Amino acid sequence: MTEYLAPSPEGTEFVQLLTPEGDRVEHPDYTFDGGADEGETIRGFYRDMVLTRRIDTESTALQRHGELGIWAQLLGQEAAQIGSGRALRPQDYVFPTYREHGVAYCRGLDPLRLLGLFRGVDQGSWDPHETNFGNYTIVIGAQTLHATGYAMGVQRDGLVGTGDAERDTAVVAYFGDGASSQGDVNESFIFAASYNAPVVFFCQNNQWAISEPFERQSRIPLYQRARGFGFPGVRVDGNDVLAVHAVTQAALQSARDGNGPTMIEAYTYRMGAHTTTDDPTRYRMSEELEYWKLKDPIARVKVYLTRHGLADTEFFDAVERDADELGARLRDGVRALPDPDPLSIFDQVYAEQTEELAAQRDGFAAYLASFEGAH
Amino acid sequence: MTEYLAPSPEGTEFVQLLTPEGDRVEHPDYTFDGGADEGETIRGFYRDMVLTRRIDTESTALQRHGELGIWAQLLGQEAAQIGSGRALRPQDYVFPTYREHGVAYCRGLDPLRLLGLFRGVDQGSWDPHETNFGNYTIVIGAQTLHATGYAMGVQRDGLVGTGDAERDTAVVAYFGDGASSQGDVNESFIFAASYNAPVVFFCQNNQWAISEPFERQSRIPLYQRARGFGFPGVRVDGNDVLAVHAVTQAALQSARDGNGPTMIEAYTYRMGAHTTTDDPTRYRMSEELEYWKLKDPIARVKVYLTRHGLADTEFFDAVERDADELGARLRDGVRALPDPDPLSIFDQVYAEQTEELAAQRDGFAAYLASFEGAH
Amino acid sequence: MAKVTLAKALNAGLRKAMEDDPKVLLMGEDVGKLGGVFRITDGLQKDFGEDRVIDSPLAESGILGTAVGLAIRGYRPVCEIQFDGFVYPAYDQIVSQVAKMHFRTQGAVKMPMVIRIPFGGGIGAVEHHSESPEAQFAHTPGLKVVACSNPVDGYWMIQQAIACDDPVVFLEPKRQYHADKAELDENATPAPLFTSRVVRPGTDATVLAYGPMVKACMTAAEAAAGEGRSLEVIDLRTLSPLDMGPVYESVRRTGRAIVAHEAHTNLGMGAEISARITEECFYSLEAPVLRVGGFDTPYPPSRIEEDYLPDLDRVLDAVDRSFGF
Amino acid sequence: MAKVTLAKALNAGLRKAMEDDPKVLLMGEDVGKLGGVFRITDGLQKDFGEDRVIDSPLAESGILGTAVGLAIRGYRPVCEIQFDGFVYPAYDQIVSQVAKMHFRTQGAVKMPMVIRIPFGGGIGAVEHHSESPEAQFAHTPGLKVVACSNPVDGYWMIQQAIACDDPVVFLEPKRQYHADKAELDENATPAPLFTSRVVRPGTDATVLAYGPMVKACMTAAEAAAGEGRSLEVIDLRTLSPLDMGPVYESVRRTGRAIVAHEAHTNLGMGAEISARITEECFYSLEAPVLRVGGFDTPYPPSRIEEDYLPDLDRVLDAVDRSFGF
Ligand SMILES: Cc1ncc(C[n+]2csc(CCOP(=O)(O)OP(=O)(O)O)c2C)c(N)n1
Ligand SMILES: Cc1ncc(C[n+]2csc(CCOP(=O)(O)OP(=O)(O)O)c2C)c(N)n1
Ligand SMILES: [Mg+2]
Ligand SMILES: [Mg+2]
Repeated sequence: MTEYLAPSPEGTEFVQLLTPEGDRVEHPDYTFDGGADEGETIRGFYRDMVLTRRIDTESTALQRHGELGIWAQLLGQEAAQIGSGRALRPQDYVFPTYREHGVAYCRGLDPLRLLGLFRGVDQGSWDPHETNFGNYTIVIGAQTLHATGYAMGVQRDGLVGTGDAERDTAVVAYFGDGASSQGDVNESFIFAASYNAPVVFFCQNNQWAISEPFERQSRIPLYQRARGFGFPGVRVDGNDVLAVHAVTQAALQSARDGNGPTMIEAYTYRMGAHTTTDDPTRYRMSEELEYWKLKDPIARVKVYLTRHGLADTEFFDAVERDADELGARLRDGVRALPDPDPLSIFDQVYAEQTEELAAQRDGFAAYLASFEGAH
Repeated sequence: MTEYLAPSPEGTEFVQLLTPEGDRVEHPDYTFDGGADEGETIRGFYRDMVLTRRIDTESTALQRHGELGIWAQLLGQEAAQIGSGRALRPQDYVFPTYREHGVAYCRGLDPLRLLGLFRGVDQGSWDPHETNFGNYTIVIGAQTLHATGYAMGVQRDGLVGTGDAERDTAVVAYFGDGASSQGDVNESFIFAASYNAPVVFFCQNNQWAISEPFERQSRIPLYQRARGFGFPGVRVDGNDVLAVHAVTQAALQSARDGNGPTMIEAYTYRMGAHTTTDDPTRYRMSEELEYWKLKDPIARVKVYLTRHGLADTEFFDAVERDADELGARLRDGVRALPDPDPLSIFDQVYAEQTEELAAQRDGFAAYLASFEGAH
Repeated sequence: MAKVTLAKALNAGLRKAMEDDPKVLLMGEDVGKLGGVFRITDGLQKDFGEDRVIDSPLAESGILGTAVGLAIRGYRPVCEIQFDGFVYPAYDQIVSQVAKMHFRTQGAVKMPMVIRIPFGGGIGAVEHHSESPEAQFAHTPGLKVVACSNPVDGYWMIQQAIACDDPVVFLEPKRQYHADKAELDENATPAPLFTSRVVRPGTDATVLAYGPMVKACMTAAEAAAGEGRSLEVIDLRTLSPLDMGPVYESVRRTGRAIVAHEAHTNLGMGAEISARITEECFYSLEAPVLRVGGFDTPYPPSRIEEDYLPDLDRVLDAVDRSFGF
Repeated sequence: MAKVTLAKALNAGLRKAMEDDPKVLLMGEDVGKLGGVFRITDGLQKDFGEDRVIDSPLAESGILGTAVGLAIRGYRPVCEIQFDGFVYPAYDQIVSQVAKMHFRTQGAVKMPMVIRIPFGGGIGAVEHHSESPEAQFAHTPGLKVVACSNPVDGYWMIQQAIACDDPVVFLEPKRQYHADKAELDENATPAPLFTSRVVRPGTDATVLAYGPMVKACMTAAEAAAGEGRSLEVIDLRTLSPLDMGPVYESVRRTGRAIVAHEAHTNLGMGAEISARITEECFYSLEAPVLRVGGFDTPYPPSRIEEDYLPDLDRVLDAVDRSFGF
């Protein structure tokens, strides 16, 4: 019978290029491509991660102050999101879950657009075509099929394997460890493999699906799931921004070149609660959190930059200031987000409005008007 | 990145114990267990397969004569069904598709019960608990979850790994190559692996899902799908009744012992049409059929039995007579199947009838009565 | 063009739509070489290629979910669900994604998609092959739902549905696929898609139907005429939105309305139509709106499906009851 | 027992059902250690073990599909759907398997299963967390559908649903989970499960509601009383089957009926109830049955959900319109 690998904490194949202690290490298959000025690139990653974390902590605070209805925290997943987000080319397209705040940031989406959804003034209604960053998807797994279909469209547009770096296009589907159990996610593997679609399945295994540990979903490392569908899977240290960047870059290029799908399992940890309404103390040990704090994705980069004299306190202070500014902008911005006009919802259901709904709108408008006098 | 096997016609791992030419061959992992009198057992298999094929050809003819609305042919899949069906113990439970006529026969279900469904006098309403053979399921893949849940029930009943051969229970979910693409089937792999449920996933890869070739569903051998979910998968010559029996017996025992799920891919061929309403000439080559005729599951056993003097013409004639008798019984029986009473449907919706539906029944009864006078 | 069946008309309509717009794609199980189990896409893969007529893996959620992605990329997917009873694995993608994408994005993302569903019974099939799921889709804001009842409408409505920038659930009465032929004039100008139509004028009572029941109601009207009762028959054609104007106008004249469909009566289209007519034509009604529908049981074994399905007699029975008030 | 919230009452009811019958199992996402996102199963895994309170992988079709298998094996699974909007991935298993198994097997296989769904809006949640899917299930023969509106009903109805040999979709108004408390007498004898109840007698008009809208309608009745209008309020409690007896009796007295629900108005429960009342009480009606429902748009962003949700004012507005006839 076919052999399979027994479950193991971090898997037998685990791509890491920067250790938690801040040391660069080699990997046979992957090397970090830092471009012309590697130091500059890594400083950029550091800045990205700090700002992303600030978006997260600031939003958590805003929820506590009642400015947001809820917030999905990414604390601890900064490297997975910045490392992958920075590997994207402008023409690539992203299909996120509801937690990809760092990827959204990389795509240039104003964080306030994210807050609109969590404040409840809209449902995350940004135009995805402006940034090639799709709309947040809350139904677990649904977006992986959208990504696969979009990639099938890219194939039909002849934008795979042309060799033109400006045109060849890849698509990324983000999803979680829990999502890997959904039929839709597995069907997306089927379709992607069947059509050899240019899509990268990027799974952030943050060890938890709300209160359920990863082991409930799979008894073997998740990246091995891809084997069962006939395409490669790889597990990367999700808290190592350099390794995530290298692995994602390779997978994206493979997709753009016409070699089809790849699954990436970014092995990371949800350091915060599932959302601001969740209470992790009900289901997990604080020891676990302590263990993962030692693997913090930002700390290791700071150590590395400092030790190699690639950044000085001036730089770190500047980043802090940028973060403070961003935080202030979010605080002011979120309060300024206008509530929608109740009547507007009737106009957003269809591209071609129906008489029926227009009439319902008018009826409601008249009803609302009937109170004008009253109050 | 993780290696995976490229597509190959019959896979690199392919369990065969009886060649198409009728020669017994060895396999490192599997040996056929023919019990006290192996010859008798194999003669039994031969008889089972001949009778099963007769049920199929007879039913096809009955459909042509308008006695059945439709028929799903199993021609060519006799070994896959008899080999697996005969490996079952009485306490084991089967969840079939709509094509498991041979397995139904092994479980002792009267073939006329199958014909009732295809004639349209009922929907395959046999009591599954009488034979531990579940009801035919037409929605592709749905039954694989039912099988997994039933197996979870077996675990809760403490009937796994007790070491008592009379009590330890396994469950078999039958499905096709096309079904392997359904979310439900993949979710059943997830649940079975997560709970280590005593279920065997028996896939008859008959190369076609109506008009779609197996390659549309998977680009690697299907048995390798199991690897991605953390349990063993094996590909067996689905036209070799001895190999199918050996492989199924091992998988069932592994499940009964508490070692969890196994996936079996019985590599076979749908020699007939998808159903009597299908026209395969629209989508496949006759050469393909010719190629597979050389691998006929029954012929090779006949050759083997004859060559080794395990059966004489008397035996073969007797089997033919039994088949003729069975055929006659089906022809007479099907015509005798009573049409249901139109009013009966109202009583079969709920275990606890509702006033609403009882009233609808009475109204319809009165309506029908109003014609009595007329005609 | 000669007289054509509904199947041929739909095939011609799909071909025309694909010629007119290169972004139109067909997807589904067996839609390629086989041309679909009902042959509606017959010959289209041969002429438009595998990139535009896509045989999908066997997974309905996968079909609809990838269609959503294709639509986001600017394509206009036409998805075939092989049989009505097999649309449910795709239900989540349809209800939570296809229907809500435009609303979620405030119009930034459109879903110009058609979901073709052969629906209804009467073909002697096994379980799950004779369902009528329309009410569930009509109850879902964001979707539009239409049902054709004849070859000419089939030819035009499928093209109009494909041209529509909103997702359209397109219901095809499979029982009619290969039944009556009709003369098709490809140069005619069709009525707008989301309009109902009076198919037989009358004065005594209004009979409302769509899809497979239109034929039964026309025969019923014929029979009623023999007994001196003049029934006005309206083919609703669009189920969401409903085009109630002609219905109200008719009921205000006749004072009586009967709605017929194969779907279960409880919470079927007849319920909504009855409620609306009563709200709008309260003082004109001589009798309550009566419903003739499938019974509130699962679809029965085929040998008794004709007892289950509403037919001429049950429509006439309802007419009698209406006049009994 | 002291005064309890709906959440606590349901928890107590589930506990009682599990004590009474070892075959009762709870399944769902996060129902174990966490006790469910609403804590309805709080403490039950601790007391009954992981074999009876089962944390499932993240797949609703998997939950319902394995529950079908467990039911065939003789268990009585109680499945929790985390939020209304997430029942759709399981829709196929519910509609084509759970609902049809008894019919398919002519009673040889029963489906004693409960599908618990926290439903409705008003909690300030994001998309898919405030849906009202009841009409789709009520339209499906083979399912039974009930909705509780208060702690005492919650305690009894969940036990009755679990004891029922048919599959029951059990709708819980999530907005009420932690709202008003009520005195619970565990020794009382509850009304049968599939019965509606007059919760406030009145003479001028009949107001029908269930689940979260019962409270709004009671307040409306209170307000109307102030203006000298006596409204009779009926808590339907069961949506399939409907218990229309008390409704007809009431409407024949009052001559006016208003139905209220959060679900989309188009093809919502109100449509069926309006059709039935009109069929049965035609000559008693002073006005058409009026419907107060969610609009026919997807559920809106939470900052304006109170505009979307029917409330006291919209119920009173409908009452006024009714008297306008
Ligand atoms: C279909 C569906 N079922 C249930 C939920 C409720 N839910 C929201 S997030 C979540 C857990 C997701 O876990 P994972 O996929 O690991 O992503 P993570 O939240 O850890 O990033 C669940 C069950 C949902 N949103 N959609
Ligand atoms: C959910 C669903 N979709 C579509 C169908 C229609 N259909 C019936 S059989 C079939 C092909 C099944 O192929 P496979 O799983 O290989 O089984 P086989 O028929 O070859 O035994 C299809 C598409 C169905 N029954 N259920
Ligand atoms: Mg997770
Ligand atoms: Mg097959």
